[in-house]
Amino acid sequence: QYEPLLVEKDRTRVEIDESPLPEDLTRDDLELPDPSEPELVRHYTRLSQMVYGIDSGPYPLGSCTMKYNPKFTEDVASLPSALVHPDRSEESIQGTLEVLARLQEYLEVIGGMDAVTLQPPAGAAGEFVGIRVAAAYHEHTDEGQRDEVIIPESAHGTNFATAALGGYDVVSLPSDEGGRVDLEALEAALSENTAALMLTNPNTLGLFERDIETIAEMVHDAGGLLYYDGANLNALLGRARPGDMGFDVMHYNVHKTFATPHGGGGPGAGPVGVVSELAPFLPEPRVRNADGGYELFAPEHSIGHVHGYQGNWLVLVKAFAYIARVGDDGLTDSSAKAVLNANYLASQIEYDVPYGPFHHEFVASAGEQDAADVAKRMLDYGVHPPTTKWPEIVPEALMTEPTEIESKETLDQLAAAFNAVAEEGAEILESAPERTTARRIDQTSAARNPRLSWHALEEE
Amino acid sequence: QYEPLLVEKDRTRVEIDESPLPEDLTRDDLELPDPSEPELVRHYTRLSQMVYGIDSGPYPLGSCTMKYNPKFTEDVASLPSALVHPDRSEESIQGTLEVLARLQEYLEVIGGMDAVTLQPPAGAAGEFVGIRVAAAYHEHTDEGQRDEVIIPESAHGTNFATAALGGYDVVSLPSDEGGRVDLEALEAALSENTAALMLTNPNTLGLFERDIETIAEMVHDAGGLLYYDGANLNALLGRARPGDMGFDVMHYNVHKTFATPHGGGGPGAGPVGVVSELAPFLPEPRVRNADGGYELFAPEHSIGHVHGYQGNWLVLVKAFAYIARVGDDGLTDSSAKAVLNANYLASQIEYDVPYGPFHHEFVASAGEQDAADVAKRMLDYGVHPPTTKWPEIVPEALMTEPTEIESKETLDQLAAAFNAVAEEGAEILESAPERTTARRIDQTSAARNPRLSWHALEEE
Amino acid sequence: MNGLHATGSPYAPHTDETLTAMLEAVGADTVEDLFDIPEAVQYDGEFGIDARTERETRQLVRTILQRNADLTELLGRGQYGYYVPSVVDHLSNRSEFLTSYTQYQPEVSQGFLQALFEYQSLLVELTGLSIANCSMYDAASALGEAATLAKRVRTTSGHRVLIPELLSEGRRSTLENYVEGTDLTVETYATADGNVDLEALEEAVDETAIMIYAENPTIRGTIEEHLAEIGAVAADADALFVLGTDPIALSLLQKPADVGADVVVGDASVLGLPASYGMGLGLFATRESYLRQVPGRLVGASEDATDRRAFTLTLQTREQHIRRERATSNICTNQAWVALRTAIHAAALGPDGMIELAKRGVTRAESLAADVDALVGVKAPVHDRRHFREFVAHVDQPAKAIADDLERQGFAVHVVGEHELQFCVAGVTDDELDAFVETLEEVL
Amino acid sequence: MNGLHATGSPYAPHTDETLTAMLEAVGADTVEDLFDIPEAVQYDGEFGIDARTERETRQLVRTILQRNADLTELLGRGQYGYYVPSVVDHLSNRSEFLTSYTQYQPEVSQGFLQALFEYQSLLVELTGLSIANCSMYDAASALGEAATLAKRVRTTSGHRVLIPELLSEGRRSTLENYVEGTDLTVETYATADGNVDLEALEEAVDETAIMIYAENPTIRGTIEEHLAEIGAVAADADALFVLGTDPIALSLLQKPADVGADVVVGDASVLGLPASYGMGLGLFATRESYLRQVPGRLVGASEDATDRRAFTLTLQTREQHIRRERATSNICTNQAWVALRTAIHAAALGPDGMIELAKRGVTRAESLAADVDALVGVKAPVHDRRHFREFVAHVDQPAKAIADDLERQGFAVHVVGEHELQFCVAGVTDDELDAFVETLEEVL
Repeated sequence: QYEPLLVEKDRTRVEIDESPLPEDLTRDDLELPDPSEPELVRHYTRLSQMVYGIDSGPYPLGSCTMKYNPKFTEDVASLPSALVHPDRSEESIQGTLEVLARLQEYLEVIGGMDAVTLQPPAGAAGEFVGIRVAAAYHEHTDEGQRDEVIIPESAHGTNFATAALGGYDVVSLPSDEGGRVDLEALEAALSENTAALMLTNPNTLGLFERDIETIAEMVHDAGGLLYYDGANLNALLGRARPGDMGFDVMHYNVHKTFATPHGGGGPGAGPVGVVSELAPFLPEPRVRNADGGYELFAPEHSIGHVHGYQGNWLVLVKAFAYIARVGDDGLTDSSAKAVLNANYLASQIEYDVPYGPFHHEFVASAGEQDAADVAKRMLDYGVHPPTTKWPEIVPEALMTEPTEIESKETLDQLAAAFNAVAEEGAEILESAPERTTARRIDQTSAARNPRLSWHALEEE
Repeated sequence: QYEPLLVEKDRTRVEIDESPLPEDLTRDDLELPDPSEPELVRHYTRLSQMVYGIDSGPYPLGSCTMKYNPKFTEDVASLPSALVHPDRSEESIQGTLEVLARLQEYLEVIGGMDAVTLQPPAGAAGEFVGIRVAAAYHEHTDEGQRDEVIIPESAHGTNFATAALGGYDVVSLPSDEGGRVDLEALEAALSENTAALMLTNPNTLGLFERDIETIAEMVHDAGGLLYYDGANLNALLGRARPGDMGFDVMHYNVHKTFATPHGGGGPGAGPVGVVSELAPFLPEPRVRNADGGYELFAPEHSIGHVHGYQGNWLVLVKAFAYIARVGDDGLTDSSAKAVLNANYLASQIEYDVPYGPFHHEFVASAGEQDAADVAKRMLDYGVHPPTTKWPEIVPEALMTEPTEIESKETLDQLAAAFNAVAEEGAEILESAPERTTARRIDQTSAARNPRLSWHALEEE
Repeated sequence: MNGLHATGSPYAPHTDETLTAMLEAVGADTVEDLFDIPEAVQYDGEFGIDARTERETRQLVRTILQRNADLTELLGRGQYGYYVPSVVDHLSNRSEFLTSYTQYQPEVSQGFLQALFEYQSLLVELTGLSIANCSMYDAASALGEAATLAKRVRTTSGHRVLIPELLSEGRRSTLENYVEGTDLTVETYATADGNVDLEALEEAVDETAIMIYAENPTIRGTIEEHLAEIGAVAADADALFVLGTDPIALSLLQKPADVGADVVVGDASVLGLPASYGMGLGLFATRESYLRQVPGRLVGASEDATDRRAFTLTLQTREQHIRRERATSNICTNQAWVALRTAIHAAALGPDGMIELAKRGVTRAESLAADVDALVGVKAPVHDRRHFREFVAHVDQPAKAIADDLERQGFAVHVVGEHELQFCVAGVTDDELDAFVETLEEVL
Repeated sequence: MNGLHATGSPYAPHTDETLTAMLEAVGADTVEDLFDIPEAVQYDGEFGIDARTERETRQLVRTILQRNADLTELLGRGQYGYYVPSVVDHLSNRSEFLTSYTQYQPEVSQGFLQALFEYQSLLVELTGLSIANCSMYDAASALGEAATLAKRVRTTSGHRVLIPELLSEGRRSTLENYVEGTDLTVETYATADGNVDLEALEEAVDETAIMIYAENPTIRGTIEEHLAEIGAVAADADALFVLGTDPIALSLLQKPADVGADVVVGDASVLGLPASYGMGLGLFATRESYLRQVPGRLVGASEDATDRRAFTLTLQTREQHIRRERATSNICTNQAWVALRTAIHAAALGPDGMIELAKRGVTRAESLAADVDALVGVKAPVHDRRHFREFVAHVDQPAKAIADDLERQGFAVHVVGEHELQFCVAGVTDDELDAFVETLEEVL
């Protein structure tokens, strides 16, 4: 399978002439691919066939929660009435506002939070809102200077990057022997400079932070806020809520927990929930009930916008439909089956899983093997491999999250792939994959000699 | 690539219990596949990836007119307002009736016919209507007994089968040296027993029947009717009309000429057009304008129904949309490019093309090679092969129809595949294909030991 | 490439440059030179069909179709508007399925062949018969094909095809067209209170009968209580027992093989298609002994050159493209894509879901009958039978007037007699049924 | 399997049988035993969210959304509802694209990587800059990222980010949030008759300015006439010239590289997405020299082990999952699928189609301006500039009241001043514009 670039098949350079504008306001020409509709369709159809998606097979990427994306949610998102301009009057888009308001309520009760904004267009954007809200809150209430955010070593990379983007110094927190927050280290890290502790629970090893109440108390005693990274919320649905654990701010990854498609990297949505004290700082505009209808408003001390409008609407409406479909029972069952699946899969593979008891995901160690090579080799067995080499606390980590949608049969197939690779030698692993569209791709060449457009390829 | 049967993955036998009906009115149990929605989606997604469609690449099946199926036609066919029950009152489905009435008008003017019925659900069903209308006409107007239908040897198999289904004896007509109707043979075949001559024009060799006016006169003089098989209408769009050539009845294959998808074998639609003398015999109900609206009616001497309702509506609405989109210019351009493409492709391949000048399709001869093997081997070059071994007038026939949608580049790619295979020996050809999902499939075993359901497989 | 100002076909890819190169290659000055059409039959008129942009075309069709009234349809009588799960659309619209041709090159069509094999298997399980083809056009044409099968497999001198007097016009008339070219004749037998009148049938059957057709459920929604007896009558007369039904009914009602059915026909698109103005899917299943006489395409399992299981069209020597005038049917293009949808819908429901849907067809119809029977001026059901999915109600006022009133209030129902209406619950939600009963009460 | 009466997640495949087997394998009696949650923080409440069937859920969402009024939108100001060809939906909804993750395993993601590479190439061609990332969230966040890029690449002591006083609230406010964690400050400069006030800008710029932002077309639809001069001012001050625009505007208007732009940002989803309540696609292109400081993902060409060209995410050491707090951005999930749609839409139009669409943005806006200017009580356009796609009109009566009247008649327009309305022609058909002018005349 190989498909040329469109521009390699058919291109046209068009001069700008007979323009309604004077020449000095226009460009000279434009050279772009120029396929017929049949050729365009074939091109992208072929490209699609060179992509592995959830509909192709298991996709056990740890921390990514690759669930099945129900087809009907696509249908509701493409209803003509769903497609309105963001500058419409509130009166004329009561339907849109109602979906948003009801989704906010869903997320509030699911997370145990008092108020939710849907504006952040992704998880990292949600983190940013959380950090900005924390900053605004401290600025508003504190005299003191709080310029540090504490983050466990094993946390998602976005936590660090977000804290830095928010202007904070990052204080990195080591894990204890069991893979959880080290309370002594936390004690040492906390100070009057602490703005927040960002935590994922269960953490990236799949472990529940059992001392969460103590942690919350410690952070609060130091005057800091406790931030919940929602990447792993699927483990807890219906069984525990961040709000009940003492978290002050959290984000939800609706493209993980609420089954909206990942779309090859996005769009997602990263709504943020907060306790009532923080609600006045949320981004504007927010949606609320008013007089039997819905309206937009600006919270009193709003941090302003973090997106040009209201975020990724098409993703939000799918998440609303998903939650409305599965309801309490479905949500609670999701976490049960997600945790069962992770435990079952771990029990069937020969790689060592050093930390537990884990929930929706586990981190195995490839031991003497290179985890990245293991992943490449798993591709040859027709399955998608886990996330690799992270968290670093586990050597040659294979971070695995099957989610609730996989059957025992599929998990057995995945385990067979793990176990087949576990038996194989370095030579085979290093030359893997062999049965994929492309063979192992040279990353060094790509980075050393960046060719980022067809123009760059043609200059070669 | 291999995908088990659904039933091999997951099945459930369910007893009928707690039934609202007494036991003697119900079955005992039902055993069927029982996949989860994610598994169902993966199953059919994988199956789809094991199918070659128009969106995969060129599909030059002679006589099949495998055109690109414009995506937007799918959108209009799935409009909620398109989906109504056939027993609705006429007043409440004026939209549906209008689409049908306007499509009838389009087809009338395109074919040069006076009246059109849209009821036949496929080309062969259209032929059947044509033959039944002819029979009813003769019965109504003739005293004589007309029990023969004349069909050229090179005609589509459906012509023969349809005439037989209509109760007629088939008189087979040999071709002349040039591959066209042999006028002397026709003269000999015509008699007072002749009900009709069924003709495709251009014929299956792609040749226009130049003597069509003479043929029409001869048939009419004998008291017979002239039937036009619309399979090859794409060659003539906007350039010649069956009605102007003296044809009395014709069918249109909208899934060929008007770009509706073939759907792996169907549904299609085979509307039938007739001259005014035959209109009273068309199937009921028909649609007509009435008082600024539309109504259904039964023609005076209608043959009755040939379908439970009004045929394949979802196909008809796509055909209407296609014609409304491309208009006069698009239709006329289609035949131009279809003929150009066939001629260009023929000029680029090394196989001999014995008959011409051909139009939208040509029949090459594989010569010493087995045409069926040539086709299998072409699959290895990533393209779909032509229709093979038919018409038999050309030894080892490769009947090729690229249609107007292929670009010169794609035609060159097709020619390269033809020419590569032309150079290859019997051994390679006989073991082809090698690069497909399945290798050469044993037809004899399939027919000798028919296994037509999973039940049969399990009994083995 | 066609941007906003295309001329010619928007789907033809030729540029001026490639056009010139291609004409040169074929040695023609213009494309017109390639046409070999005598001047006398050339067409130089215009169709008068304006080309439109894609957007304008969509708008045009949408505008026309919006002239359809938005009604809640309590309509059935052979066509049902069940809810079709979203996966059916999404999967069947995968363009490899949608844009492929009949599987004459099985090596690149395995996916579709397997889907059709699974469809055939579904029907085998539902009917209990061992052979099902991979589609006919609709229930009516399948019935017609059943008669021609009867003609081929019954060597007796028989010529009579017996059908119930209660039968849809489309089916009866299509059947008559199918047998018009044979010496077969179609005759009706009487029904009693919505079911087959067994005595009348027995009287009608003699050695000249080659086929008996009955339906379960019947067109008036009654469940046929005498299937086994009808089977016995047919067997005694050496006539083919052809049973008309559908996959949802078959999920709950008696298995055709258990009552002696030789052929099962019907509309399989009750699973897979929403109400589509009568577009259907002809179900056709029969006994193994008639295998070589079956009309329509069959998909069979086989092996490929590496001995792996593979699927292919088989027994093609029955078909028109091989056997011409001696073919078992003239069918070529069939309803393959609808069969794919039916298979997907069935798998989405699973056996539990199918049985449940069938049970609800009984309970909801009978519950609606009770609800309308409670209204003054209505008696329902008319027939003292068990009902499936629909039933006939007697109304004291003229039925047509009530139906018209209901239509104005947003409901479509069948008028089946001067004082008879027919109501169907398939695809109608409970809320809609409640609203219907309320509205009916108002318009009475 | 879930039929009509599922409990639990309708998407989890477990049967009682497999559940038991799996629990046995992990040595647990119940699934609850697998949870390691201290009792004190266990949740034993209920969310109160009823489960619904798929059909009911679709009905629910449809019912809610139908509360949106059906209006013809003459709305723009950064978001445009162009017609999106049907192929864009059909191809981008191919489930391999839609349901895949970020391409961290490029060997099984070549198709998406190539599509993103083609998207990047499209932007390189449109902007004339050599680097484009494969998406940011939207125009506002891309602007924010541009400011942080300016901070990283400008080693001067500067801290001032200059933006036009005419700028959408969403963009200004988002930018301010992005720079809140830095020492940068955002300041506005004056505009003159809808364009940049060059003199005011020159005055505002000194050695403390590290970035100048301007838009073309501007939020009020005027075409900026002084791009080259702005570029020169920025270059002189060693400030980054960041230009806000979009792919359709770029098809006709000056090429950013030609006027000295260092970074181009904007909403690329004008191609590819219909009006989606503000959902967008952040366009981000810049000079090659800033390559190592670019935020967001980059797809590059490389070779696989057989030396065939292959695509991969590259320069990932800039990103958060590798570099953590020293990353060039915190972005992880981006808008890849929208970028795919944009690439498809652009290819469907081709260069001709894109230029034509852009030209119509000029001619149709100017023609509408002339039409409404002819009405008593309207002066349009307010600005004595050339316009692209939209323009501001002065109305003698209160603008809000007119807008309300128009809305009642089925048209949505922007109110941008007490006596100013803004009208946009993007995606509005000629017939709709005619009807609009008529209606405007009526409500005046």
